Amino acid sequence: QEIKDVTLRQFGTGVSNLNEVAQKVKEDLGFTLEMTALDSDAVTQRAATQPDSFDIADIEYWIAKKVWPTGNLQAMDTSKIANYGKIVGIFRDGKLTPESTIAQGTAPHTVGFTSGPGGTDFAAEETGWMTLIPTIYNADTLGIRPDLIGRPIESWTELLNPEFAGKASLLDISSIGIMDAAMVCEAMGEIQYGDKGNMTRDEIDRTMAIMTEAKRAGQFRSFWKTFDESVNLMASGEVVIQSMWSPAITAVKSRGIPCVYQPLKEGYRSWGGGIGLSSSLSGLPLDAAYEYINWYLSGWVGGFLMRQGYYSAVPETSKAFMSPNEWGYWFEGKPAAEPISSPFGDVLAQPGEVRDGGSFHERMGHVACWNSVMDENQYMVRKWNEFIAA
Amino acid sequence: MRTGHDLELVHVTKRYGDAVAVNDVSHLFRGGSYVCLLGPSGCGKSSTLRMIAGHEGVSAGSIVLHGAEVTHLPPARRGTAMMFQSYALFPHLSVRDNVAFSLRMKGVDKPARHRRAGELLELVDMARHADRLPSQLSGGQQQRVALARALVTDPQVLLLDEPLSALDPFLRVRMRAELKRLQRELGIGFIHVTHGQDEALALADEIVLMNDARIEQAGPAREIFNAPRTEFVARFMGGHNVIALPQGRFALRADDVRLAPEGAEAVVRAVEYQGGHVALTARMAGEQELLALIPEAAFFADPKHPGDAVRLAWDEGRLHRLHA
Amino acid sequence: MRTGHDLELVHVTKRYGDAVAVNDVSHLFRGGSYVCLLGPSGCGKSSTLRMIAGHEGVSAGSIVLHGAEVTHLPPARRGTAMMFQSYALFPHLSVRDNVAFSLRMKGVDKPARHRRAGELLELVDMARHADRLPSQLSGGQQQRVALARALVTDPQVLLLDEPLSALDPFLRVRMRAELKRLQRELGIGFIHVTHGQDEALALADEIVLMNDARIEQAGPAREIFNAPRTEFVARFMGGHNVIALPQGRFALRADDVRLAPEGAEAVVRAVEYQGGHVALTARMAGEQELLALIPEAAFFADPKHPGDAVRLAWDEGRLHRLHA
Amino acid sequence: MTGWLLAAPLALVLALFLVAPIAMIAVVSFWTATEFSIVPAFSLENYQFLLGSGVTWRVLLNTVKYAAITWAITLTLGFTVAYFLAFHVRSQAWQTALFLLCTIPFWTSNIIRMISWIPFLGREGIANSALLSWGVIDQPLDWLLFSDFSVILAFVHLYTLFMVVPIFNTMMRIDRRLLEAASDAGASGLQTLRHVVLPLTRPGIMIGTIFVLTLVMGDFITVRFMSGSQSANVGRLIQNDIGLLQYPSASATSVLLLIVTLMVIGVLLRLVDIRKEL
Amino acid sequence: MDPRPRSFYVLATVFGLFLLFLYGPTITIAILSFQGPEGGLTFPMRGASLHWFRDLFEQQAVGDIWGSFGRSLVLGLLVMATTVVVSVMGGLAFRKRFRGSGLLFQLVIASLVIPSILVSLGVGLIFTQAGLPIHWATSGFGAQLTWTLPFGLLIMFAVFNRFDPAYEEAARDGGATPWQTVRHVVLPIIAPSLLGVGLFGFTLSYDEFARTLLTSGSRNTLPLEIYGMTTNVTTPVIFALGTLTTVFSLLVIGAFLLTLRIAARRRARAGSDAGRAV
Ligand SMILES: Nc1ncnc2c1ncn2[C@@H]1O[C@H](COP(=O)(O)OP(=O)(O)OP(=O)(O)O)[C@@H](O)[C@H]1O
Ligand SMILES: Nc1ncnc2c1ncn2[C@@H]1O[C@H](COP(=O)(O)OP(=O)(O)OP(=O)(O)O)[C@@H](O)[C@H]1O
Ligand SMILES: [Mg+2]
Ligand SMILES: [Mg+2]
Repeated sequence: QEIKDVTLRQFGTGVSNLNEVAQKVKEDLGFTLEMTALDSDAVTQRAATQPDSFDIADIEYWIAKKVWPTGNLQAMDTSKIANYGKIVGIFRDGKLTPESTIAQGTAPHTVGFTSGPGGTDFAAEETGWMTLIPTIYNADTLGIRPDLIGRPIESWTELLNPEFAGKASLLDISSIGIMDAAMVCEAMGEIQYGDKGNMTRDEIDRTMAIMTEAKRAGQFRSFWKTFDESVNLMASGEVVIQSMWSPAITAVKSRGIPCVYQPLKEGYRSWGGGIGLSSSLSGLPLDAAYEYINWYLSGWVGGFLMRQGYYSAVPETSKAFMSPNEWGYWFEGKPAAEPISSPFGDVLAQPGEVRDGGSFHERMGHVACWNSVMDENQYMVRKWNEFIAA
Repeated sequence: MRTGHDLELVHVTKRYGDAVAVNDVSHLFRGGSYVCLLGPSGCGKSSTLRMIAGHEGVSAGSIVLHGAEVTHLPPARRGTAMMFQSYALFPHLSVRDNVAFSLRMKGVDKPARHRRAGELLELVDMARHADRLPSQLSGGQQQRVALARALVTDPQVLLLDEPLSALDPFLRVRMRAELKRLQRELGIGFIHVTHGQDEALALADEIVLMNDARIEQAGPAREIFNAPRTEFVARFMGGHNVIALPQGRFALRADDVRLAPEGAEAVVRAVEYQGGHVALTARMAGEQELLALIPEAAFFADPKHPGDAVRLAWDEGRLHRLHA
Repeated sequence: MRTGHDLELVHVTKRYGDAVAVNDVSHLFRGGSYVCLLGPSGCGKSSTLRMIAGHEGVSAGSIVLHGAEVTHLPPARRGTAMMFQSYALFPHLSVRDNVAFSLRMKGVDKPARHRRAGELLELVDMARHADRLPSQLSGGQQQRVALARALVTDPQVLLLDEPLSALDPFLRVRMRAELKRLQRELGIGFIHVTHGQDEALALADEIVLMNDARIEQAGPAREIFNAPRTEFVARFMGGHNVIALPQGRFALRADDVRLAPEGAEAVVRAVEYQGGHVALTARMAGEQELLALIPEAAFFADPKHPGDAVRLAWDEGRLHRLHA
Repeated sequence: MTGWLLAAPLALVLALFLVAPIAMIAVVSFWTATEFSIVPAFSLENYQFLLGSGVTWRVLLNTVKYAAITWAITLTLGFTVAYFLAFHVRSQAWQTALFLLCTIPFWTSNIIRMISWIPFLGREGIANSALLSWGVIDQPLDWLLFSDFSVILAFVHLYTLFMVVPIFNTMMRIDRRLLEAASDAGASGLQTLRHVVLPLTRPGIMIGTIFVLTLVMGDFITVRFMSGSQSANVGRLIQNDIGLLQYPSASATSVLLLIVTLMVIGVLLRLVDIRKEL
Repeated sequence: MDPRPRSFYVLATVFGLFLLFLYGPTITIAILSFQGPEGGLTFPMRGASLHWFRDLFEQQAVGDIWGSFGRSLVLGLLVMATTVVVSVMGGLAFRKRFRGSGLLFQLVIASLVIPSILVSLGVGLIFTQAGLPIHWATSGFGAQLTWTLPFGLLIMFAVFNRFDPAYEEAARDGGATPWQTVRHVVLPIIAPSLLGVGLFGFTLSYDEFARTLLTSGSRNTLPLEIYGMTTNVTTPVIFALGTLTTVFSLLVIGAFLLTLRIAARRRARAGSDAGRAV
């Protein structure tokens, strides 16, 4: 049996589960990658409950916190990862630069390592056995329609500003949504959290009470659950301010609709994704999977993702797959020298424009918290459910 | 002699698309008389009746009731009432409510309309069953309820479309006597559609025999039976032979044919016992078949069987000349 | 005198749950004769026929055909064939295939079964229409096909359930003559269910009159008509009066009653013209109603109307004593 | 015996895929869950939380509200359409053609039919643009989309046919002579409708009602899409729980929904004998 | 023709509006699917092209439309065949009473009225608890049957209610065995209805969303894929897909009607009077 006969089944959210990647894998490595895209709840569900339905899970770190203890994924030997040493610090010791402070929430490095092969625990430091290989991450903030708002937006509090009643939106993924809500409540000065990534029941109750009240008052136009929903809401003018993901803003802009990824004084809420391997994977397919991971980190995918506005776990390797103009615009926060276009050919920025939020370090250095799973997760989930149903 | 409520059809035509169901029919239905509309299937009887009732538009011509043109009036304002072929009783209403239906539509209050319904149910001897649903009644009982319902509006003319066809033969004979009695007691006109000759003969003061969208012959029952104008009438009414002679075609009543030693030679084809009579079909020379209705006693004194040779005779005077 | 294929019912009973549809009936149907099962609706005629055919199980008793017990044989192995009330021709098969159906089930090859079907279609004069579908035939034509289909298995007894009821009166008379002719030509037994007395009288060698799940009287048509055993038979066959006298109840044929100057006093209630005769109903003293069948000529020489006083007379010798 | 043999496959399918799953739900509703798996331990916690939360009752009420409003509208609309087809269209060919015309959209994916309202009703959708350009309004109407209005609209759009078909079916079986008898009795069109057609159409109405109520009460995606997740019904509650892997809690809510549905339908089934009406 | 009453025009207008209401969204998306390459999900149109249809046949950014279409097609055919066979058997069984027939009938009705998501949830739970793989062809297939079988069976009830038992008696009289009776008489006579059951089974399955949601396993059926696309796709390609599925449905109905037509014509030809004097 040859490696090119191998078929690996990967699933994940639409963000990174792109068919272009599968195509390129076929070209570069010869084997077949089958992609299934789901929303993040479905992703969690499948990773946690149907280990036989996939070989590769493309999931987020906070999801890993739920999934890893089930033993559905296997630990990965970092010695087999060629570019392990070049992975940014966030995913290894949690620090972007040696002097960075670690943000609240489920920072990727806290769930990035396990004690060894077969481990279902999390290790506090690098052990040589990774739970997920980081692939993609970003810092999120509010997206706005400057043309419809017409004034500067500086704080998370604006999300609940009655000025935008019926024109605001929030994402309906409990673990992330509650963080955005917490950012808002904290900015409003209503609640002071111990750790937004690990709230107490009381904090949860108070947060949800504020949000529920806003919802009843008709603050929200809609909730969204996937990337493209948020794009559609913004692009169609249904919503002028909402929690949003950076590439989603890129997508809105690519339609010629003004949209700003608004840096806020309270900082960003950040997330990171990675690839995990099914515990049932072994032999040739496992080798293929490692080959795939090494290929993933070798730059092409990184470039592909960075040109959409995400960050690569190994930015250095991606640089080779981007023009200096692109690298400057996307990574270094420099004004574009020539028009910037997405991998799909849409023009995203004209010469002279600067990326919202500035450079990589500017952004990732202002992370206020990470997407996370709390100890009171189940309670939070129920409360969130109530909030959605309220 | 015309009484109150004559009904007149004046050059009435009914077309369905290209097909002509009733073709330029004119006829005067005398008030207070029992008229049977008789004819083979599809000849236009129901269409005629339904035009009179107002359930079918008139393509051409007009309908005049008691001197007033009613051609375009809605059914309820014509002074006619209709009794439908399979009665069309409202299945969800009790017998009483069925009968009282049109009073309810008029806004008559409950006690009054129930009283009136009760009277009519008495008339048709159904008062006992006033609380039943139609599905709990036998065919004959349903028929009476339908009658009561039609009569509750005090119509000048009652229209009946094959009112007896859903009953078994035994009941049919009984119910037709009741219909006749009722008509005489009420003194209003009945127009009754049927395709049974015996029914028409038994009931009708006047028979209107239709064929092929036209009236073939109209007149008192006895006249139709004894003096059929055309071969069609003679054949349709039954009990007649049609004989082709050099002088033309003639009708000869079957009960005028007898077995006689000196008659025409013939071979028996079929023998049918009919109670008081025996119907004997025999073939004469020239393929002419002749039906003879022979009194039982006479026949069984010397019974014949199919294949036997017989001689048939009749009085020349009983031959009745046909027009077509 | 018994010919080949006698059919005998021995204490046959049919129950549907608690209801008894056929109650301990025994009868011998002579081979080769035309028997009519007659009776009012619901008396058990169809149930009896369907037990003979094998389409209905027998609750008690047995059925013997030509000396062999067939009570529990499947329909096709009894030597009987059935013609259904509304013919039940297979709508998806052509006339030819309908007739050939049972041969096909037996595995007869196509040419052979088509040849045989062709013969039977000749017999009923339907060969021209062999390729049609049943829906493309008129009622009378369908009836003939049904007949051919039933006969294709060479049955010893043909069972017919109201074969004529779907036809209009005109056609009914024609088709019944054909049935009779065919039976005579084939020489097999026909058992024909009907609720029309005239039909039974016209066709039957023997009439079996049922009432209330039992046989009320059985015998040749003339015997049933002339010598009804019970009041029920007399009334059901029609044309009879039932008179209560101190000595008992008697049947008196209506055509034996005449208008005469010296008879019993009565008041005319109803007059029905019947073609050759007039049926006159009159009420005598003591509520006794009497039906008189008076020849047309005699009646119209001195017509009577409802309400007129008349005198009715009859020969004492014509009174026929009833048993119940 | 043969009856059982013939019915066996049906019984088997229903036993495996209906009875067992529902029983499973009932059992699981007493289990507990961790974040990613369910734990078979008896607990009333799910019900305590469910029945103790005001939201549950509000959502239940909302579910019933959607069902009731949708029912009223689909009934009125469905009855009118069926009435037109059955009694006002004269030729049978036209009847069949128009009826088919009504059923064709039914063969298109429900989800696509649903989301196709969005370009229509949005703030910058066709409806608003048209109204704006005609000068009927000077502000886009927000309540056209992501509101109870849009939810009900989508329900009506999706499910009216389920009313039309059974009602049309019963109406077609009403003997036309009954209508003539009514007009003979002097009933006006409305009186005929009220006193003859309506009572005789009742079985069809009941069957249509059963369809619409079950579909609306069990729905979860129409509410999600058309309300922009701003409203909820019980189905949404269940789906949220499922999405969050809270199967026991989802099961408990399911049991609640099942009980409510079966109660409503049970009452309706007492009023109509489905087998007889077919 | 008689003049139409005024109510006719009122009702005809209502009916026309109803049709517009039914078709409006479908037509909207049909138009939008011809957007130019720059066009978005809403009006105004930016150019007109077949771009999005072409796009549909190319690799999508996410998902696998044609794979899921293929799965839906196969699943639809499977469900269709099973539904026809099981419903006919069930229909035959229910013509006589048998032990438990009442209970089974109630189960059938329950299957019809129990909200889809409960079945989906229950089947999913059972399969995971029993350690069976969840797959569209096993759990998905079974869950869909609980929806198509009641419909199939109810249609069969309607068919057999109108089926004259005299046909079978006539067949038995002709010596047909029970199997021959079914094969040569019952099935051919009810064949057109069977086509109907099949068509119904296929479309119900092909369009089924809720019952497949938790029972399809790792591979999506078309409705699930479309559901995914509604949240994952931001281009008119989804409208192109909608238009195409509608066209596909129309083709299926067309094929069905054509089959009926041809069958009817073939029968009629067998015994036409053409060219023959009567
Ligand atoms: N609604 C209709 N549309 C088209 N043709 C019709 C319609 N009603 C009747 N006809 C045709 O008009 C002709 C006369 O029909 P009508 O019902 O008056 O006959 P009929 O004498 O009552 O027959 P039957 O004894 O069978 O009831 C027939 O050829 C029939 O086919
Ligand atoms: N399948 C059945 N189940 C229950 N009762 C039945 C069934 N078939 C017939 N009966 C009852 O048995 C009795 C006799 O019925 P049968 O059909 O033999 O009467 P019939 O003489 O043929 O009547 P008709 O002239 O109306 O056809 C009736 O009371 C009828 O209601
Ligand atoms: Mg008629
Ligand atoms: Mg009978």
